[in-house]
Amino acid sequence: MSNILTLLIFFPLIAAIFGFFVNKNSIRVYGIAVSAAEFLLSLWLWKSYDSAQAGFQFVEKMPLIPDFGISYYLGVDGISLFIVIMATLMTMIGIIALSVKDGLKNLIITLLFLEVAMVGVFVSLDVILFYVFWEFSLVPMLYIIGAWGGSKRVYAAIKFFIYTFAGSLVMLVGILYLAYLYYTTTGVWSFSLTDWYALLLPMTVQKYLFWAFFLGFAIKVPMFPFHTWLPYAHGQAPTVGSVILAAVLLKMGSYGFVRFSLPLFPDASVAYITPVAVIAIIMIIYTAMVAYAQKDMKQVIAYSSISHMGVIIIGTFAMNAEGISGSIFQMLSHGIVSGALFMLVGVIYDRRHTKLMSEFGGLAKVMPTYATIFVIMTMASVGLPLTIGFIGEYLSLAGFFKVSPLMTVIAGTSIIVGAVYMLSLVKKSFFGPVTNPENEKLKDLDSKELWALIPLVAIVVWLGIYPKPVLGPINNSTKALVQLMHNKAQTPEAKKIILVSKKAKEAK
Amino acid sequence: MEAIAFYTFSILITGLFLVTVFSRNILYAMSSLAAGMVLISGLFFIMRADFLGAVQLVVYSGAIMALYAFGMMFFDATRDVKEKNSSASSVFLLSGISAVILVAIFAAPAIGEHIKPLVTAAKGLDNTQAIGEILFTKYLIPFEVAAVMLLVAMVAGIVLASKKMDQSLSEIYQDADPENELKEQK
Amino acid sequence: MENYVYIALFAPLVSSLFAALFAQKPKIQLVGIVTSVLIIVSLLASLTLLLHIEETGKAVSVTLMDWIQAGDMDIKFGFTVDQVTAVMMSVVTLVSSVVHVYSNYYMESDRSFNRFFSYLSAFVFSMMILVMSDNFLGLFIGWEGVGVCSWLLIGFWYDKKDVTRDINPSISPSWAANEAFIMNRIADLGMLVGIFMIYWNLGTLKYSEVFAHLDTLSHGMLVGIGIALFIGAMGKSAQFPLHTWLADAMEGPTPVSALIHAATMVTAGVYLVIRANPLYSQIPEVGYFIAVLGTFVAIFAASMALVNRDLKRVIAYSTLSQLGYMFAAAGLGAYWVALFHLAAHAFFKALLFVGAGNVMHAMHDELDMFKMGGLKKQMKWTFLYMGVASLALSGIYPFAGFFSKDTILEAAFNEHTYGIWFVLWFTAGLTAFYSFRQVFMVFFGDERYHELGVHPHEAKPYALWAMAPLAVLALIFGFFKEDFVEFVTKFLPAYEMSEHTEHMVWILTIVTTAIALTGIIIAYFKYSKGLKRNLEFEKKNKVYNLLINQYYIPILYEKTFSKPYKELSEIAWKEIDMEIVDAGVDGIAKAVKVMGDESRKMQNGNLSSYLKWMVAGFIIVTVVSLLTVVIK
Amino acid sequence: MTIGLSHYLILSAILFSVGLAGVLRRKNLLMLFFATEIMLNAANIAFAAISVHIGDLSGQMFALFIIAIAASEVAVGLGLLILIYKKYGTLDLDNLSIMKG
Repeated sequence: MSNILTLLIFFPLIAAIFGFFVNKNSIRVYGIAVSAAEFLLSLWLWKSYDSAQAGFQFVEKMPLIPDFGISYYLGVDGISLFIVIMATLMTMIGIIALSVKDGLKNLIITLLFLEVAMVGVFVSLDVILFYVFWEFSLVPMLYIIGAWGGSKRVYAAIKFFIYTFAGSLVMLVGILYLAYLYYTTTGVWSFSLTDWYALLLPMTVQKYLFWAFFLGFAIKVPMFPFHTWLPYAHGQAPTVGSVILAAVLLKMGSYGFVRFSLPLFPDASVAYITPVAVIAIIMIIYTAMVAYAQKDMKQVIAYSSISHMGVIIIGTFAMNAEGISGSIFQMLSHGIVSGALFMLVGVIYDRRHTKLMSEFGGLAKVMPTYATIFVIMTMASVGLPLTIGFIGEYLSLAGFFKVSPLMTVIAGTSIIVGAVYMLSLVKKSFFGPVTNPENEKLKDLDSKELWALIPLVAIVVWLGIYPKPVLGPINNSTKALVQLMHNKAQTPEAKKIILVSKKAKEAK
Repeated sequence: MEAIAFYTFSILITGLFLVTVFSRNILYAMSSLAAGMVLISGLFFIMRADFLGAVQLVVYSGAIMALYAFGMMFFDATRDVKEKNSSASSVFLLSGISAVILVAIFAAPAIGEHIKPLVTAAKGLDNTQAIGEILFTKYLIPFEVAAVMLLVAMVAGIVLASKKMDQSLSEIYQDADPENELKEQK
Repeated sequence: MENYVYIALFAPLVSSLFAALFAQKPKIQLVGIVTSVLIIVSLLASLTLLLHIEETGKAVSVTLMDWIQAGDMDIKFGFTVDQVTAVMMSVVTLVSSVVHVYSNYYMESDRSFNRFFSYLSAFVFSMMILVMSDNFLGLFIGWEGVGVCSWLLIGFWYDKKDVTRDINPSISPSWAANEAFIMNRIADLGMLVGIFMIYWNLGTLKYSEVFAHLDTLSHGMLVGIGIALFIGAMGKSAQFPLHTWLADAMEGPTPVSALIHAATMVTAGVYLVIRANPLYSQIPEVGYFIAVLGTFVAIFAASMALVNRDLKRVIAYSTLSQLGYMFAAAGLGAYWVALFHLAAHAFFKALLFVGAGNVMHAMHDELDMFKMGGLKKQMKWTFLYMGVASLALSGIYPFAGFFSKDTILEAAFNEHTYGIWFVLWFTAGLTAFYSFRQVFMVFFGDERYHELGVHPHEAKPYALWAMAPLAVLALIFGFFKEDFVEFVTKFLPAYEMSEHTEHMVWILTIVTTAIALTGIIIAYFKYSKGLKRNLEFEKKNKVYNLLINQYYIPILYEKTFSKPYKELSEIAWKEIDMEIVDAGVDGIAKAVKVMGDESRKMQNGNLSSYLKWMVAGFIIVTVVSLLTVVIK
Repeated sequence: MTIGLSHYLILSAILFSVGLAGVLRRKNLLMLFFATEIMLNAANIAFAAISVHIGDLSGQMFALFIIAIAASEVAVGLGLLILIYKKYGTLDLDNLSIMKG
């Protein structure tokens, strides 16, 4: 089965097209079946993945426009494998938990298209292909927010689209310039990432390219001060939109840093650790404060996403295997945890059609199961050991500690400020007496919602206790990445900071 | 001799065209334009582009100006044209600047040294013969296309000029009833 | 022996999960029984291990599985049971067993009976991880785990609503729970930083490897690690300035206060310092700081306990004070003394709390001691238990506290830190005073509870029986001091008193006992008979107000941290995020739109102006292209 | 003093500018047409001059085609002008701003 990646990309596409001919009444079952099949396919990918190897696997390469070196080039390694699985998982869970009544058919088809784009982004090894999927992912999301969103959905959707689009255009310029550089140095055109990895760029060029790519990724992540599209998008998007936006789409930005910025521009990345880390620290603390000030449950979680992404960025720029593995693991953990939290907020929104915390209070008494799951996810979100949230956060911070202890201490306040806003959210919504009579007769989770949430709870606990099956492959690939960066680094500073782990050294 | 002719023609042409551009009376304008065209053909003759000069005389001064003259019958041509030239200064500024730029470009020594002939005229032929030669060999297809274009333009001119006011073509065909026309005439 | 390790560790987990199955169901008595039995199983396994280690003198180590492997970091779920751990395990499971059994009585009519046992067992599991782990990160799991269980249990009665500080100084259970969690998190950051320092300097987090290679580190680094870890310990053990949460944590059910906020969790900080003794013995200056801070907390907390009217808060402050004693001992290098006091304190303090629970039940959750009095008649056994516990706490021979507290004072004297000795000595007097003030106010004097219309009753017999082991231990534990020393000094450094101190011991003992007795006597005269609140005094006296308001520290924290943080958050959101960042983004969009609107005016439909624009454009393009030619 | 290419080109430029001024200044559509003719003729002069100067007939061919195009333009343009005049009763551009954006 060598074409598994192609299958993984195009199966939802074909299914989506067939979806147009499916009866309205059976579309939900169809959607669940397709996304489940896709998820199983991605699990199979994991099963066939050779964890011991660090490089790209299941590689497919087929020239598309040979004159310009553009090819259909796919492959996964430990870094992308699990993000792909998470994307398919969250799509499936999102579809299972759908509570939309109007236009369900179109929504499911749109979600399947979105899945194509998401999987495509993470398995593309050709930069043009990557860029195409990257941009393509905006369109279904635009529809999801703009068509099924709240009252200000059009504003939010357009803001989301134009903002991220503007960022990625700058990145496109960077991509084209880099391709041109590749052409001038080697004499052939190529857009394949593995070719680019071999390219040694002078520091002056790296600087410009770093910032060009940075802008594209930073808006997607989103990093301060480019983050303001996110609260609107989350605030207006339907539950499933928020789930996928938080779980997968944001990860495209942080994945981009790991996949492009670090290995392509190791010297520039090292040179800019401080400004990037400062931005990340601002993200962590500032957005945590903003989250604390929110009145709306969903906005709290939206801002908390930004705060958590700050930790991911810190880990990415740690320049050692601990930090980068941690940041990738944190991407997964944040995807699952914030996805689940958004889903939980969606549950209460379906019942009460409001997300304001002041409307609630004492929900724990009325909806005990709901409260239990919410608290578990809260604990995962604040990084409690033995939940998925701890490992990523711990490794990210541990990794960055090597680079700058002081900044790590400041960034580490995330464990405090994170607890502040999450616990106050829990307290305001779940604790205290039931003050609002409308809340007295709320139904606890129904079976559909349980089916969507229980697997996430299971994953949160399982990966918190035994992360090895996931962390192992990530770690292998990360070590190889760090080794590559170390070898490529030209400035002495970069050589020093990019830390090849001892075990990798000994193996050599 | 050549210089005298050139300058005479140049000054006259420029003056006549200026009259065209600035005259209030449309008849003056048209007459001076026609005169200018004639004089341009003189320039062509000086350059020994005889055929072009002839065409200029025949087509421009003859056909086109006659067309204008006929066209003007539709308008009230004797009346002075009333125009609001609110921003004359900007007009002169823009055209002045472009004049300066164009002159500067053409006066620049770089021009003329880098132009190489693509199709050299066959030796021993006079201008008209040479043009005939090239027109029916290299430029045959454009020539034919130009002919078609002229035909189309002719048809278009006729149709447009004969169209009734305030009505679309389809309406005209619907109304193509002799009785209606009679009523209208009355 | 490995199996016993696993049984001791996982029996509480099984217990917790079992209870969790029925968490949303109404009370099932079976849940209480099963969980208690499982915790007792864990106790038996722990005792077996204790005996085994006593016999062989060797630690039992097991590795369960890999946990985190990234880069060079390789962390396993490894557990090791050595002398210190065995003592801790035994103490924890013993107190837990008592509290579990007792909770069957205390929570018997609570709506969330099953849920309570689930949380309580989960706490025991976390605590076991904390003490049994063989590496710092495993310790951190337990560290955070007990934090969460504490959060859940303090906020157990989550549906109480927030009230002002005047009515209830802890505001509400859920508020107190959040305060405890967040304050602990602040300290946990310090701990995490300490862990990072250890990892990047030594490449491992395993105790045995870390402590074996400490000499490779510079002194400055050791100090850094020592301080960072101690910050973690300060949070969990509620040392100043992170102490306010402990008194507020009394919002939880009383068995919780007994187990978590007296006997076990709060001593985790002491355990950490004891565990890291190879580190702290290399950095005496940090140790001295710890001792001074501990001493300060001892007297600081004791002073607050002097005036408080709230039954549980008095015990909470006394816990705080005793933790200060432990830190003083550990800081001075007398690690086994700290551990000994830890164990003894766990027994009598848990007993005291559980006794307070009985009183609360009898008084229908009334906590104001001024409304009690004369309960001795109705609650003979409880009186007895609390009397024993208070005697132990005051350090009266032959109770456990006498041995442990005296040894701490001796150690302080032995180190020639006479200041510390004096303060601790004076605090011993205060301790005796407030302990017996409490006993006298509750059990002696006129029966003020009649005004409330309650009819006090003694606790059920099985609850009283359950308390018996603690009472017995509070009585006799001191006599095991020699055995204890012999046992733990196989692992911990022995702490020998100098000859000079040996000579002084009996004088010191007499002096200490004297001040304790003085305290008791003063309390007797002041509180054992007719008692009336002196409202005038309470209003006017500045010292009283300072103490009753906890030195105004909670208010200070609220004014300097919580409120500004909240206000700053509002500003960050409304002013910065909305007005600057987002408005900037929208501003760019608006600028583009305005540009479009403005340039649309060019499109006025007039051909002449179009032509003018066209020519202007032509001129610009030609000029630019000309310029580029010229410049080249 | 011989007359070179530059002379013709400069003359052409001047005439073009005169035409341009007309195009910009006049508001009467018919006068605009006249001005356009002037510009076309200016271009023709330049073409012819260069053609003669380098001995390449292409320039003259272009001039020829320009004349042809001018003829068609006048034919169609005048037809349209008549239509506009019939419809609006004026050829003044200021009164014809129906293409307002």
